[in-house]
Amino acid sequence: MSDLERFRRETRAWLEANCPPDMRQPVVADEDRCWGGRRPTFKSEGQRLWLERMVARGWTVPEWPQQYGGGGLSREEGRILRAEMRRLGCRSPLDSFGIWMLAPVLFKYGNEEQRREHLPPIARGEIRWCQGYSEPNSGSDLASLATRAADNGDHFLVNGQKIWTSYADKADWIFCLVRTDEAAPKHLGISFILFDMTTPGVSTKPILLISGKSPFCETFFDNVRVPKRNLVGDINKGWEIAKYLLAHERETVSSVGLPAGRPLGQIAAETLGSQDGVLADACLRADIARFEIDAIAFQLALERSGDLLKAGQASPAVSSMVKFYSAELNQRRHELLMVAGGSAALEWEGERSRSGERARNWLRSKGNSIEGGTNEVQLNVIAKRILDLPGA
Amino acid sequence: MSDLERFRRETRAWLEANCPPDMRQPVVADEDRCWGGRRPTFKSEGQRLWLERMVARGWTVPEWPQQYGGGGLSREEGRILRAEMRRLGCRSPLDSFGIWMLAPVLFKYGNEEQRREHLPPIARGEIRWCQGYSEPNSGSDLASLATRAADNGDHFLVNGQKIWTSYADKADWIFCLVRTDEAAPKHLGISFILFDMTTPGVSTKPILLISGKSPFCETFFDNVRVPKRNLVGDINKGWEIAKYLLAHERETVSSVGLPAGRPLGQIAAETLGSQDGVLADACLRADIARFEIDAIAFQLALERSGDLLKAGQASPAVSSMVKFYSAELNQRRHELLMVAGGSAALEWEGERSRSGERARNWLRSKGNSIEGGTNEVQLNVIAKRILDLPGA
Amino acid sequence: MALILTEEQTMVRDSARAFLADKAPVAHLRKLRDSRDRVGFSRELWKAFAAMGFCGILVPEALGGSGLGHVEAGIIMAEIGRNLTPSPFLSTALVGATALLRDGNAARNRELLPKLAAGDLILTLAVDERAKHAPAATALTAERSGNGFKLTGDKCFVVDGHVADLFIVAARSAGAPGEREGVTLFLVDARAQGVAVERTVMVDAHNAARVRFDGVTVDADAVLGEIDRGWPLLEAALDVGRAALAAELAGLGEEAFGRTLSYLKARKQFGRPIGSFQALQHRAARVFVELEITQAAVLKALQTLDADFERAAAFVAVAKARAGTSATLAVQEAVQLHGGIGMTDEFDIGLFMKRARVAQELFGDDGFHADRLARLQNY
Amino acid sequence: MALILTEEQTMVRDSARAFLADKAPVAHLRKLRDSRDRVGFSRELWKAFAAMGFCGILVPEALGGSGLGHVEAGIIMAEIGRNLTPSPFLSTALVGATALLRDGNAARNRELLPKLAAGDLILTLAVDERAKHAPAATALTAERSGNGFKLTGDKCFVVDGHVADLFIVAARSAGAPGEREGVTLFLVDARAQGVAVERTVMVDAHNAARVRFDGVTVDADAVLGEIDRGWPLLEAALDVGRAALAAELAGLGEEAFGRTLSYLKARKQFGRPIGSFQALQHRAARVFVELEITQAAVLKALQTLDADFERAAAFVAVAKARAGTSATLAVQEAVQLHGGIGMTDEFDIGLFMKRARVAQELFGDDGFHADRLARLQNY
Repeated sequence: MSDLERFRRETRAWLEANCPPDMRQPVVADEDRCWGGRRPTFKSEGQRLWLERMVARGWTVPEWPQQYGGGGLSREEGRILRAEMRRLGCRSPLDSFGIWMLAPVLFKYGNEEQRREHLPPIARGEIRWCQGYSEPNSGSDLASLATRAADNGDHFLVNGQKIWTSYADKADWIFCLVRTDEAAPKHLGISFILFDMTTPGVSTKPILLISGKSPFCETFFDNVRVPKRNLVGDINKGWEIAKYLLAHERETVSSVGLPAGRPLGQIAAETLGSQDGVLADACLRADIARFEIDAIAFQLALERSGDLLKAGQASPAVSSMVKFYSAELNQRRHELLMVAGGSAALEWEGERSRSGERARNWLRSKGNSIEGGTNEVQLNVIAKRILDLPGA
Repeated sequence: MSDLERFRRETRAWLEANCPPDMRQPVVADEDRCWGGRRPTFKSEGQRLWLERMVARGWTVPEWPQQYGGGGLSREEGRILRAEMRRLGCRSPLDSFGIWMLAPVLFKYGNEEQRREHLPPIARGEIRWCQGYSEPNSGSDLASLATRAADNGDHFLVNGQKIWTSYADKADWIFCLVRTDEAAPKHLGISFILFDMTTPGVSTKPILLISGKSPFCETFFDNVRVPKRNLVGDINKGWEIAKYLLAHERETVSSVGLPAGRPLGQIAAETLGSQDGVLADACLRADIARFEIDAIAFQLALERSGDLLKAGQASPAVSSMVKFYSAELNQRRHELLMVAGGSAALEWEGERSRSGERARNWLRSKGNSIEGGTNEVQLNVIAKRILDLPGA
Repeated sequence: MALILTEEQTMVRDSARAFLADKAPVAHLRKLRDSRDRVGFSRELWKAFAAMGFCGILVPEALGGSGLGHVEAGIIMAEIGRNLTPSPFLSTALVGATALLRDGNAARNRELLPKLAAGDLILTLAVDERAKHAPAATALTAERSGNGFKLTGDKCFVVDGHVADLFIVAARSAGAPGEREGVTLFLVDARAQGVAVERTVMVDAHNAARVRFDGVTVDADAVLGEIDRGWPLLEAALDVGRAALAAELAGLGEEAFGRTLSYLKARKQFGRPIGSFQALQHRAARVFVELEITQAAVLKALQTLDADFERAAAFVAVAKARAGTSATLAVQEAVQLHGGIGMTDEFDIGLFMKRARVAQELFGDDGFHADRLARLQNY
Repeated sequence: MALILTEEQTMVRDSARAFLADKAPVAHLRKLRDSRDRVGFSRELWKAFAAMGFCGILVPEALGGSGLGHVEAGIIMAEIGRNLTPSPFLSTALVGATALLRDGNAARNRELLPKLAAGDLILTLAVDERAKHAPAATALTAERSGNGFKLTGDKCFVVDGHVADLFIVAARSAGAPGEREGVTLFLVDARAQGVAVERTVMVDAHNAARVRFDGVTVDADAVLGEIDRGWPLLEAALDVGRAALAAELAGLGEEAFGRTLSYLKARKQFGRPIGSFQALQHRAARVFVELEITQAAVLKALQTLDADFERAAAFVAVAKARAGTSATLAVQEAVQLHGGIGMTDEFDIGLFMKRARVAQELFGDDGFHADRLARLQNY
């Protein structure tokens, strides 16, 4: 038996023994996710145990080196672990912007001290991070950001405001783009810094969305003192990190893909009924089938882009394409669900509609084409970077 | 009885007595139209007679003054005449770019001598005109035209090339935009001139379209001498005339509207069949009904824009809106007809398909969004002139 | 008839516009929603509607109404659409009043219509029984019982059903669900024995209810229209409601677009107004064209209801379908072009999206009306 | 299996690409069309296809073929799509060969397949009887007659029917039109008594025919597949054809888009390349995304035909529908963005639009395959 085969067998046995039963159920609501942090909330004892056990093996970040809290697995072993987790239906033990976004930056741009300070608590789910990028006047034009970090000797003095900071009200630390040179052209005066959200002068205010949820905050900085050792990379070179992270974010957002599950036509049949096994509303049936065609094709395109990547043939800016189309598809999907659901889908409260779940998800989907770079920005990227069309 | 009532009765009686029976049949093919000219082609004796009789009364241009060959009718009388012609199904006795396009220019910008020289032959269908606007390198950017008219004492010497000249090979005269000042900014060096197509140095070459028809030509000018009295309006002020005429052309193109006739769904039922009175292909049926909704609404919008015009409440640039949407609708209509027609609609020759009529009309419709100003240009006009959105 | 407003209609529009912008702007809806008001609209505003002559807009002057037509009703609906004003105007003044007026029972109308015009009676049509509008599918049974009928079944999506005084209930007195024959309309008191009302809080903070009729007995004179042949009256009331919703959607779409246009001119990114970007200009131009065309379709439907009611069905179908799709386009582009701010509850544009969705669904969405037009056109 | 080409497949693509661009570019089609060639393709080219191993691409090496799979067949179709090359590759090498191979009559295949692989036999499926593809509607009758059958009825849109040596005819031997049971496939000699062929000149200058079968008698051994149970074999042959057409459309769409992109970069108006206008950039980006996604769907369908033929139907439906709609979008935008020149016959882009329309229609358009997917997904 090969080493990898043995690894697979041992992993399977360990997962079967250690993954609590309720952690093998699909994630349905946002509350089913575990985000860790200084004040973690666990929905169940199983969720707490699952995080603890995975942390102990370094398997929240299986391929990170062990000195940073990782599992030290090889790429092949990592793939096997993920496959075995999928097989058993194991949930991710830890969702984390620290793992998804900050860690790649620290590995690429951080210094050894920063890695040793921040990566292990991220791996263990002890520190929850948020991302300070957008500002009220800097949306698609992110580089025009105005939050200022003034040089104050051994520290920066940060003043300004961020917006769309995911879960800032629940985060322990923030990684943040700030302007450190106001005289330079806009892309050349930006730096990337880290600081504790409990630092005096930091405050947050959740933003209520049209869906009635508040996953984002406004975040305010009023004379926040940030030690200079918390600067990542070179001063005024933060835009390079930002771009790296944006491309990375597009991939993260997009790799989520579409929710698996039953074809839309079968869901629609619940409200609309069928005749001879055919959905009763012919007009909607056609729209749904056309959607399913595009959704299946898109899933295949995702699969193909992964295979191209492995083969070293990945097309550039593929993440823009994926992000753009997945937003369009998800919005079409929710529009169709609303049409299929009729008046029942329009309820906003009460048990019958599970507190207006369908309507809220529909409204939530409208953000897909805005957050993490609007669809317009993605189309610009495709036109310029893939199609090589000239600037205006 | 009022004068108008009497006019209506007399007109009705005259039309019934004088409009030949075959001139009361709907126009089916392009060949059914009468364009006049020095070498007119009449499809039937009825067509010749009908033109002759209408010319005698000045009713090819009923509201023009009589001294220019018109009927001298009032606006109300003109409306009554058109209504009575519609009632009886009378064809237009004469189709003419002279009437539709040049005459408005001469009335507004021409001098009396030019009106007296050109309008009566236009009214009588004796001279057929074409329009020299576009050039190979000046499409949407018409003002960049390069055909040059050099000042040569008592005449201009014209050199250059026009394209998309409708029926230039059959026209007797051309009205033409030329550059008379190469040093001036592009809009300020253009003039509007007229000349005979038999002038030495003029040649034409029909353009074969994807539909297999050739309604347009390339037109070449090689040292063509044009007397200066054929300049309309002021020298170098031709762009104003051009703009006036383009707006007018949009209206002419668009006022054609959609072909009347049976709903598309009934045409589709011929190839697809019905079940219980419902079109057999549910998917296509839905697409067709959605098209019909938009088509009916658009006809109503046309009607409304006419009523707004009469009431002095017309919105500016309405012609761009109409041209844009009628092109989209007509293209959708032909796409649906092709889907409904299936393989039978794909034939290109032979009796069965009337020489590929459906396919040729489909291909022809692709020009709707290009000719007379592309849809992109119309959207620019709407954005700037109606919505008042800022320039780049 | 010219497809434009007459001078008198323009005056109605101007006065409705000023009145609603003053008394019931979007903030009015927001306040009702945020206070979780149990009525969901302002009874005070409804009395003001009465004073303006809105409640009795279709009611003859002799019965205390304004004696105006559907065009005028549509004008008010368009302004309601612009302001997202919640009120029983649709359910009571238009759909309910139409059923009474076209039923034409003089004694009953002398009793009810003056009250309705005075804003003292809320009346609504209870037609749908499942999530998608399908009046012919009516299954709620009307069994003969003594001198009258006994009604048993459930209705949903009953507009203003939570506060209605009277229901007009579509019931199946003969035939099978799916058939037009065999439908009868009944006027039922909301306080009658066996009527149970459950308010449904909707996404748009407007109001509807589920209503259960559990062996509710009514007299024979509770019938509106003809027994077993209630279909034409039902369709008449629905078509007035559909045209009115089309007008509301048209007004809503225009307002959402107008706000978007202002934002495009004001918001700057990359050092220039985002409205200077050609891709956004073309999208804005498309939305504008769609809304303009819808205006004509809506006015035609309203005019035809006034001039030639029996021939209005096709125009109503066109208007409702067009208004639904073009308002949907307008609110989708509105949210997208506003970017993040458009996703916030604090900003009004999302409320337009929510109301557009409900109005699109109510009394048949664009798919329903496309099917209807296809049938009317014989394919 | 990874959704990318293997090294060997990449080599097949490179060689097919070089070969077709050299021997049969768009000018080749144009020349055949303009000379009103009665065959409509080049027999010389077809022999060259045979020499390249294309004709026998699916035929086992033992029978003179290349013994390759559907992915390789699709690779060739994509290059055919790029060059608009007319040939009997689809009808004969793919659809026809599949019917013979899956029928599996060893003696017959030993006789026919080597000829087919050598480019000496043209074989086509005659299935449709009306303007829209509907194989289950097969009505052409197969009556028992002596030892065999007598075929009576008309077929239309028979690809390469005007020059076929043999027809595979879908006939109704039992049941009623609309049923899958009762369909039988027959191999019929084009020169048989009672066969009348009428070439139909198509918009895309490719080739099809109407074929009348007027009491054509065939032996019992003319049957392909099972009597009355020919449906699975018919669908198998069609699905190979559909996936191949999807590949052709994908190649065609990419080529049309590539030409458009070049034009956007080269054509100047208002002093700058028209490709610098953001509205056009966004439209180009959308076309690009649609075509990229289609590539994946097409490759999956072809791979599944190779790896798990019986489970390929849904992927084939997705691929054919997607390829049809995305190629249609690509050619429509191509003509529009080329402006006037795109409308001229002299310029090639219109030929892409014409071929896309025919390939979209053949063996079921996107509506047909959407319906098919819906049935496969049980709604």
